[in-house]
Amino acid sequence: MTVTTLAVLVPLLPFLGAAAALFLGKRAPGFAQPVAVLPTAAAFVLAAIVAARQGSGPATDAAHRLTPTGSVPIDLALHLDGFAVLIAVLVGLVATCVQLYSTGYLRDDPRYVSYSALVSLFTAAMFLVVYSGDLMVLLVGWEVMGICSYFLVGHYWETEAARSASIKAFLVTKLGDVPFLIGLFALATDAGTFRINGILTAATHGELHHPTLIALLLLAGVAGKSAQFPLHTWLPDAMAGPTPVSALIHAATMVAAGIYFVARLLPVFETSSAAMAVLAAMAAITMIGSGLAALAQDDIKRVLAYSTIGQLGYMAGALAVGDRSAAVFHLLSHGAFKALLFLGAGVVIHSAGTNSLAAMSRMGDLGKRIPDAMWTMGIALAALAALPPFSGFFSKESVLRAAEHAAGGHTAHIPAAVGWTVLVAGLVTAVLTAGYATRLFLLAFRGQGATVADHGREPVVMNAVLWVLAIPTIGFGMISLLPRVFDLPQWFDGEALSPTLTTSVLGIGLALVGILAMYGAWQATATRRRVPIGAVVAAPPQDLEPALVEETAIDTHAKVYGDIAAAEDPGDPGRLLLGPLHRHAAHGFHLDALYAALFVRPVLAAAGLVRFLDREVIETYVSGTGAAPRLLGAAVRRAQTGNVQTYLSVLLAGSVVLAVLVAVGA
Amino acid sequence: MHLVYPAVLSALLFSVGLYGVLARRNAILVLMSLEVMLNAVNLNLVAFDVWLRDRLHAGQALTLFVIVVAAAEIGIGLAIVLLVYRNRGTSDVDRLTDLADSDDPSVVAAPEEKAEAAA
Amino acid sequence: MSLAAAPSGFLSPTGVEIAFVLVGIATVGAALVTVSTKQLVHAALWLVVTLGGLAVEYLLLTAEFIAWVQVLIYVGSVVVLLLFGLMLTKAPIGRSPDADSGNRWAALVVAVASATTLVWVVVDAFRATWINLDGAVQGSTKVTGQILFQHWVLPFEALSVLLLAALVGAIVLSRRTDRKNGAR
Amino acid sequence: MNDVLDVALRLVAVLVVFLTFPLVVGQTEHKVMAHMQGRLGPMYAGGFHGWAQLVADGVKFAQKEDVVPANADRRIFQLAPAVALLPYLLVLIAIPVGPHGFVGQAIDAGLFFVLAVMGVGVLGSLMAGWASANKFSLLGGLRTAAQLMAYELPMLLAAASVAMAAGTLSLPGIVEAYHWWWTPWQIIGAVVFFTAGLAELQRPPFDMPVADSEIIFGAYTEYTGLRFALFLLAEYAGIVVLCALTTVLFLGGWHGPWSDSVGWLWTLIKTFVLAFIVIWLRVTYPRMREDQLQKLAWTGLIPLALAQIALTGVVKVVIS
Repeated sequence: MTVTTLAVLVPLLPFLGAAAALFLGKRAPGFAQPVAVLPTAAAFVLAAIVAARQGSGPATDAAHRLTPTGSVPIDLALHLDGFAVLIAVLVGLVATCVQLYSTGYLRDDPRYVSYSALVSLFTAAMFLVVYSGDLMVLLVGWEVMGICSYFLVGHYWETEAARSASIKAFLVTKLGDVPFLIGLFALATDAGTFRINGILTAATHGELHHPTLIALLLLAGVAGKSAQFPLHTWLPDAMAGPTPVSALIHAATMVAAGIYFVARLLPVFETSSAAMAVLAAMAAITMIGSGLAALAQDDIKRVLAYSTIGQLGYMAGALAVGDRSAAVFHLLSHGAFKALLFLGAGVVIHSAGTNSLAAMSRMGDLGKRIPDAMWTMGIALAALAALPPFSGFFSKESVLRAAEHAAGGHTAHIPAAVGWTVLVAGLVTAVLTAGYATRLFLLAFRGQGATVADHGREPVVMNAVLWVLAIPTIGFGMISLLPRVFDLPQWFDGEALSPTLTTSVLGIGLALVGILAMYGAWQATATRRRVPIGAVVAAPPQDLEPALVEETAIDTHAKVYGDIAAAEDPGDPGRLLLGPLHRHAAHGFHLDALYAALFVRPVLAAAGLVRFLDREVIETYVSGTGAAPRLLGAAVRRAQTGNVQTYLSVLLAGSVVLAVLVAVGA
Repeated sequence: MHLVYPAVLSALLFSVGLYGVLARRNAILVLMSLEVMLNAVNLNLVAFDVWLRDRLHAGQALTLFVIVVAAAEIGIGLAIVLLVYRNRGTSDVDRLTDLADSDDPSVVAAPEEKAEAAA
Repeated sequence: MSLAAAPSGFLSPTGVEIAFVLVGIATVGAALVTVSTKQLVHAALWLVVTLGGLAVEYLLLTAEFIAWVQVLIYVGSVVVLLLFGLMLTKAPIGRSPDADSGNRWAALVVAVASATTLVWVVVDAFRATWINLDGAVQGSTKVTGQILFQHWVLPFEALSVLLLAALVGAIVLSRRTDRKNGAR
Repeated sequence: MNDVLDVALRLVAVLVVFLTFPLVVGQTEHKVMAHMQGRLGPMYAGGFHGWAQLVADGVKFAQKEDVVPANADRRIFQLAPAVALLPYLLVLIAIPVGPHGFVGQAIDAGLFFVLAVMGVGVLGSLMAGWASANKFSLLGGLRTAAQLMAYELPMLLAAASVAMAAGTLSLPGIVEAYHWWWTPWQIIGAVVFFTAGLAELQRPPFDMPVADSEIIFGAYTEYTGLRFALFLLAEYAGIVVLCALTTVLFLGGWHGPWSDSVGWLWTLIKTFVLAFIVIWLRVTYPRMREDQLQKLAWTGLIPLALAQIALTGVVKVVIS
């Protein structure tokens, strides 16, 4: 089979798997799990084969025009290059892991069939986005992901949190998608094609007439999808979905789509330095803000969510300084360890029976009970904090290196100020990242206190998946620096990705500062953690399905602590470090409240006005149009006496009149 | 004989019958008036037939047919009137207004009361 | 055609004409009483006079057969049926206060208008037309029988079907009430 | 002038017949019934076997007070006997007694005329029944009307059979066309006609409308004096008319030996024989119930009459 055929099969297999799951699910429940796992796994294998065949060679293009579509043609086009095939491998890996993990995590879920089908569909859509060589086809995958994320985040639709989170995710991403769509059309109109290659050619030849406008419009969609400031607010709330969904959506696929899109169209963005500046500012604010917010979160998954936003900020920063290799490198390594972190968090929540770090910090034996999760999460958190030799270190160093390069004014089209912004923000974020990674590890696994009820053994498949993901977390960064084994820069644009001494020292030093500060704070607050707070475990200590435990935990968190994000825990080291900032950081710097004041209330008021206009004004006209014939009808109805003789009289009188008229006329 | 005499007689009879049909309240009286109208038509038919000396005597044949139809009509009509009278206790034409459109519920209810009163 | 041989003027009464007019006046008078009397049974009896008067008019027009049919069917059957109906619907002796509906003035206007129009048209059209009644009787049994069973057989048969249908219909109408009453 | 005299003479003759024959029949009835029941009947009035009994009755009726009930519809009440009686007088005009124009007035559609005018007589009973303001009278009137409507049909059909056989509606014409074998040929029609006629006259056994044990005297309950006598006269005139018609239609009228000279005698003899049968039937048969009456008409006589018409038609086609 040619590379093209294989590449076509990659998105097609999960799609067929989804269709088969929906078709077979109710009739043959025994097939549900194979149908969920096998197509995704096969797609992963095929993606790997495609990557191996494609290698670092020149990009492969294939296109098929289904039907003429008017002025701007739309093609079913494939574009395979180093970026695409590697991200596809990552997507396949994470999706396979998630599907495997889900078989254990949602083993008794009555909605498992639709869940797995949606995950498969989601995977297929992401593959489509990655492989597509045509913006319209890419958009199809983009939107399918949007709708799938809506369903998946709302999987626990019995809980209020999940319902509002799914709607919020959908609406916020759509808010970005509308400008995105307009931008796409503007772009295609300027370039005369939807094919990415054509657009890139046009961009390099300066044929785009409104580069800034297009770039900004597209950035809105990217900010929505990749959870960048100011459209990031949906992502922490989306943690109300099942943990595997968080891992899939928020680690490797959906949020990565935005970054990947900018990476693909980077020449277009580079034509507008204003857009790059905006991107840089966006990235900087996102990084620092999310780092602060992560320090204050009580829900373990929300910590991870904010860390995802922050890491995405790194990638956006790398793109802002014009280095898409670094961005995609970080995307790959981050995808692996973030998936690992989320899946590990699922194990922790199941075992602890709660998602609250404050509660976990008062459990004595959590680390011993789930050693697999503790060790793999420790590795992944180290990677997150960018400690060598884990993969996160190398990819983050490549970002910092690119920023430093731009700050030095060595990158074409990029102003030095942009480079400085990204660099400073990246370094500050490195401290914060190390801090919240340490906090998470210490609070989750180093708690002291009573033993809580066991929730049964973790399914083997879940632990196994953790270790599978631990492999790239440990090795991916190192292997990429061994040109003989795996010459990563050659797969990308050929720019060097290895860390430089300055940034390495700075990065490691700052990370250590963060770790030590957090450790000190943890020690300082140790005594306060003796005080128990709130109810801890809501789920009964049975051999329950992990997903159910999580659902209960999410549902009860707000009831117990009065807030979905934070807990009034005096023993929280983050609170000590952040001081007065903690309250604001815990609530995402009140962006939601701001949005509520800025958008939601005006919209509600406008809706009220519209309702008033509809009910009182338009309705009056409508009922008036109804009442007028009714009145007329009542008038005519008077004649309808039912007395046959009256009718006959009128009829005959008319006949006589007619006869006289005819006679006189004749 | 002048044709005007039977023609005018027929016209007058027809109008008289017309008045009866329109003005009479009792259904049987209406039927009677109807018979007067039919007879007026018959007289016209006969008169014109005689005047024209029609070889086929279409007028007289038609008159016979009209008489037969009238007999059939009176049979059916009386059966209906008697049925109405039995069901409602009245054969007044202007009180058989069930088909009248009215949103006054008392008017709608009235026929039932009548039927009960008759029963 | 008699039109050519019509030397007689508009007013040239012959014996037949005088008889016709006198009987006609009686007929119209009886008809007027029929439609205006407040005594229901009297109306039916005046109808007998009207119909009988018409029979005489037929005789004067030499339509003999039709005259006897008129007497046989109308006076002998139809009026008897009508009287029957009146008695079954409990026609009272004496004046009925509500013999006329509230529609009577409208009806009067319509009737007078139609009478005026019709008489005007008829007089205008047939002012000087003459019917020649001399010669063979035009409505004798022989003539009527011949035309009826030679030229008009098909309509005649169709009419018999109509009569049968009316018969069946009347029986069905009457029986249904009986069954309903029986069910009660 | 001769014509006028001729017409006047004929009418006077008819009137005489109308005034005398019913009395003769009535007297006969008195005597025949009495003898059939083993008694003598009237014996005193007039001397010989009470021959003037009915004259005496008439005088008695004329002397009586003419009572009209208070609630009755006066005019109709008074008019009813005349309406009941007059049609028979008119019918008598059209009945041929002997050959060569020995008839009141030869009418082209004589048969039709006779039947049509006889049908009017029912109006008298209805008027009497309704106008008396008496529920027995009303019931009697209704019964009369129902009975007449029912028996009119077989009567007409039977008469139509004869008219078919003769090929004419004229009564003298029918008698002219008579052959002796018509009587067996039309015997069914004759029986139907005669029976239906009896029923129309409300003679026993068809006297349900005046059934005295149920509704006193039906439509005539309230009548007294001369008006009551007129009703009685109408009944006997009806007997004469019916018997004469049956004679003319089915029994060959004046046909018989020496018919050219004594044809009228034959007619009278046949009529009186039939009248005797009418009286005989009254004494012999019990009264029929109302439903039996209707059933006899609709399920007995009408099918028979139809069968007779079919037979007539078949024979007519065969011999022509």
